[in-house]
Formats: sequence, structure tokens, C-alpha cells
Amino acid sequence: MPFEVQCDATPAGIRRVLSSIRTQLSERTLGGAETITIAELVLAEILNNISEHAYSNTDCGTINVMADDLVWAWQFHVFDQGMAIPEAVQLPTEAATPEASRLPESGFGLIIINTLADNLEYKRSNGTNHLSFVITKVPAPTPH
Amino acid sequence: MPFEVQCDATPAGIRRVLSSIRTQLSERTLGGAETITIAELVLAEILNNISEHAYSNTDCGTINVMADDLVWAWQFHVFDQGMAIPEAVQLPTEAATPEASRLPESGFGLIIINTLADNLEYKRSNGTNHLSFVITKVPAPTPH
Amino acid sequence: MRLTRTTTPAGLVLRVEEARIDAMAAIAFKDAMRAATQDETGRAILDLSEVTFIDSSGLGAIVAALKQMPDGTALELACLSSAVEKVFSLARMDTVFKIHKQLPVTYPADV
Amino acid sequence: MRLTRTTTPAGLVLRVEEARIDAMAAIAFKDAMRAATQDETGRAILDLSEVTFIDSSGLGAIVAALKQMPDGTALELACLSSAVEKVFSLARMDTVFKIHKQLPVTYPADV
Ligand SMILES: Nc1ncnc2c1ncn2[C@@H]1O[C@H](COP(=O)(O)OP(=O)(O)O)[C@@H](O)[C@H]1O
Ligand SMILES: Nc1ncnc2c1ncn2[C@@H]1O[C@H](COP(=O)(O)OP(=O)(O)O)[C@@H](O)[C@H]1O
Repeated sequence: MPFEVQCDATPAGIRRVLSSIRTQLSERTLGGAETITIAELVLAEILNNISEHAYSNTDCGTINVMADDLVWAWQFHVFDQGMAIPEAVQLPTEAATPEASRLPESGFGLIIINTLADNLEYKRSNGTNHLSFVITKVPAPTPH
Repeated sequence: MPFEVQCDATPAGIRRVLSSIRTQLSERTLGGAETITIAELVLAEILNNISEHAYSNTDCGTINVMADDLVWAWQFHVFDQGMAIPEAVQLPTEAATPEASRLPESGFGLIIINTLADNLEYKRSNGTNHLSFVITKVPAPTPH
Repeated sequence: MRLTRTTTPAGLVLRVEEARIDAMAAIAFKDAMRAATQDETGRAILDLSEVTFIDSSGLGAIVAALKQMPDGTALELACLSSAVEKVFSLARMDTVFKIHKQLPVTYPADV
Repeated sequence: MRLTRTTTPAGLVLRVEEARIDAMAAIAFKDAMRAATQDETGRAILDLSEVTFIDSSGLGAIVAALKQMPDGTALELACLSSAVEKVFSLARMDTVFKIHKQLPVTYPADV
């Protein structure tokens, strides 16, 4: 069964909505703890980016998340009314080898999103950003 | 004449209250543009620190600012109900010589506060932080 | 951000008493780490057994904590859950920290 | 954060079209700088004539913009108001950037 939730684009709002999504995913999934962990992490990165970047010039943005329960995956849609993602933002394929003298403290979010989410798509229309992606269901370990 | 203002501990709330303080200081000061600039900068650093550190675990903090017009200086009092400033926080006396390979992107706030504000005092009672300091009035350049 | 400080023969153990180091907790975590390690001279071990979730901001805060350690001290990690470990390895930060599966009981002579 | 991009014989000029680079604008500024300089190969000059106020977050964002410039490119500053200049000098970041009083008209032959 699909579900839909909304939150304020603030650290506390995001923490609350992630907890509610986790609950809803657990109720709809037998086993699959790993799938839920991965979905929560990818959603956390996407929602944080919206709050920090798309809504960087305002205190009061709203984010909507829709989740569709496919047989093999969860399909997510995330909507916000913040600034568009600039074309210059490109998905890094993987993390660079860190150099001890200049360790990065940021820039990990897109790497996490890109590695864990599939079919990532971005559209913008009428001032709304729409990001969609799927998280493949990891089969629960079979008892034997 | 003294005055008092309040704001939400958010980037937008702080921007608005600084603009209102700037207006009130200008109305009460003949000339003295440099004094106002210095006061705005010190207050910006103090309010940002409260919003980022003292209220780091909440979305909804409030800050109160009181200003007293002394003959030779503006005396400010800043109140918040966030976490206490840990004793470990020490005022740096001045900025370190930057090294090209590890340029800092933060940590400049306390240096600015310490260099520009005088008589800085911190007290905490009943869950309220109280920071007070003075900004010496720079005489307006005399026409000649 | 609650951080429990225990001095052990193996070094200073800092145990994070929260389930999440996320965007909301990142700054408080950095501030607590700075306060807890500022007079430190040897090795500090960050015990993450209670932490079930970190995001990229939390990871950034742990890297920042490493960078703000006093000169000559080390910051190592212990007891990462599989979710936490995954974030470190995706960002390749698992090569930057010494990671212990369990809390080291004493400082091994061969390190 | 509006940033106007003009290609001149002296290099790429990026003019900040806002009065404040403060805690509220810092992330948007960094993002706009990244977008504006990512295909840059030569010198970029940040024209701050419109900027009347920066705080330490804004200063941090300008330093971050310098660090995120593509390899081999330079970031220089021009037209700092006295309030902006004060922040750079208090933090000793006036030694890290080449600072021009006015926009350089052409690339001086002796630099
Ligand atoms: N929703 C978004 N809107 C605009 N820019 C974005 C968005 N998400 C990411 N970005 C850009 O991509 C960069 C890298 O993002 P990320 O890897 O999550 O790291 P961080 O957010 O820590 O900088 C950001 O600094 C920002 O410039
Ligand atoms: N009001 C405050 N409450 C708690 N900690 C603070 C406060 N102000 C400053 N600090 C501590 O002092 C450090 C340095 O502050 P600052 O120089 O303003 O730099 P920044 O805020 O960019 O880290 C902060 O990182 C924080 O640990």
C-alpha cells in the first residue's frame, strides 16, 4: 500500500518524518530491515539537501514524500517548492580516495544517494522540484 | 534611550532583528556609522552562535537583546534559554596565521567578538544564558 | 549531545549516548567532542555502540572532530553498527580512522 | 543568491548582487559559486561592490568557494567595503586572497 507524509524542511522536522516513514515501511514489510535502513539513509540525504540547499534562503519550507510499494522495490517521490537543483550539480560516481592533509567534511550526501538509489530522476515544473528513485528490496535472510 | 528586541533563533529571524537594531541605533546616534557597523557585526556573531550552538538541538529558540545608551558606548545584553556555553569554550585572542594547505572555514566568530567587544561577561542562571558587552562609540569624523 | 567520558588503560573512551548523529545532532556532537578532548594528550576512542544511525552530516562531524583533536592525540572508533559502517565505507572514510570491532581492553603492545 | 557572470579580458568577473553574505546566505553563496566556476580554467574575480555586510559564516563561505575552485584556477576579490575588509583582516584572511581595490581592467603583464 502506498503512503504519503509531509514535513517542515528543518533538522527536527526531517528527523520526525524519517521516524514515521521507518514505522510505515516496517508495518508494510516482512523482514527487510536492511531495505528500511537503506531507504532511511537515502531519504535523510535527500531531505537534508532540500532543507540546506533548495530552501537555504527561507526558514519555512515544506517537503512531501510519497512511497509506492512495488513487488521488488520501494518507489519514492519527493516534492519541494524550493530553488531548482542547478544543472552544475552532478552525481559523483564514488568517493575520492581521501588525503590525510585535506579530509572533506561534506560532499558525502550525493555519493550515498547515487550508490544506494536506482532510477534517480529529477523534474521541475511550476516551481515544484520532483525527485524520484527506487530502493530495491533486499530479501530477508531465509531461515535454514 | 535603551531599547529591547526579540527574535527567533534562525538565520532569517537574526537577519530581521539585526536590521531593526541597526535602525534603532541610527535613530539614537548622530553620525557614528562605524560604531553601528561594529555593533551589528558583534551581535551577528553572538546571535549566530546562539542559534547554531546553544539551540543546536531545537528548531524553536528565542533570543532577547537589550541595548543601553551610555555616553561613551553602547552596552548590550543578550539572553537565551539554550544550552550553557561549555567552560571549554575559550576566547581566542587573535586569528592564527593561515596555512594555505588547511584554511579554516569556521572559528572566526569568537575572534571577531573578542577583538571588537569590551567587558564581555557571561552568566547563567535558571536556565537563561546572559552575555553582556560594550561597544565603544567611535567619534564621527569632525568636518574641517 | 550526551557523551560519557571514561579513562581506561587503553585510552580515553568517549561513549555517544544517543541513537542518532544526524543533521540535527551534528553541531552539538562537534561541540561536545571539542569540550571532551581539549585537554587530551593520548588516544581517544569513540564508542558508537548506542548509535544506530548516522547520515553524511554526522559523518562530517566525526571527521571534523578528528581534525579538531589536539596535536599529538589520536581519535579511533569502536563498535560500529552495520548501518554506521556502511556510511563510513561508502564515503571511504573507513580508511581514515582506526576502527575497532570491540572496545580495546588494553593498549596492545604492538601498536 | 544572485551572481552575475561577465567574461572580461582580465578574467571571469562574478558580481554578487546581494547586500549581505551572512549565515542565511552562506550556503546559497557557496552553491552559486560552485555552479558559476565549475568549467572555469583561468582567473575568477569576485566583485563585492554591492556587499555591505559579511559575518564569519559569509567569510567561511568565501574561503570554501576558494577551496572548491577547479584545479589551476585562481579566485581573487575586488571592491571590498570597509566593513567587509575589516572582517577579512580580523580573521587574517586578507593574506590568503589577492584583493583588488577596483576591478582590474586587463590582466597586468607583470603578474
Ligand atoms: N536539492 C539540492 N538543491 C540544490 N543544490 C543541491 C541539492 N542537493 C545537493 N546540491 C548541491 O550538491 C552539493 C553536494 O551535495 P552533498 O553531497 O549532499 O554534500 P553537502 O550537502 O554536504 O555539501 C551541495 O553542496 C550543493 O551545492
Ligand atoms: N553560544 C555558544 N554556546 C555553545 N558553544 C559555543 C557558543 N558560541 C561558541 N561556541 C563554541 O565555540 C566554537 C567557536 O565559535 P566561533 O568562533 O563562532 O566559530 P563557529 O561557530 O564557526 O564554529 C564553536 O564551534 C562552539 O563549539
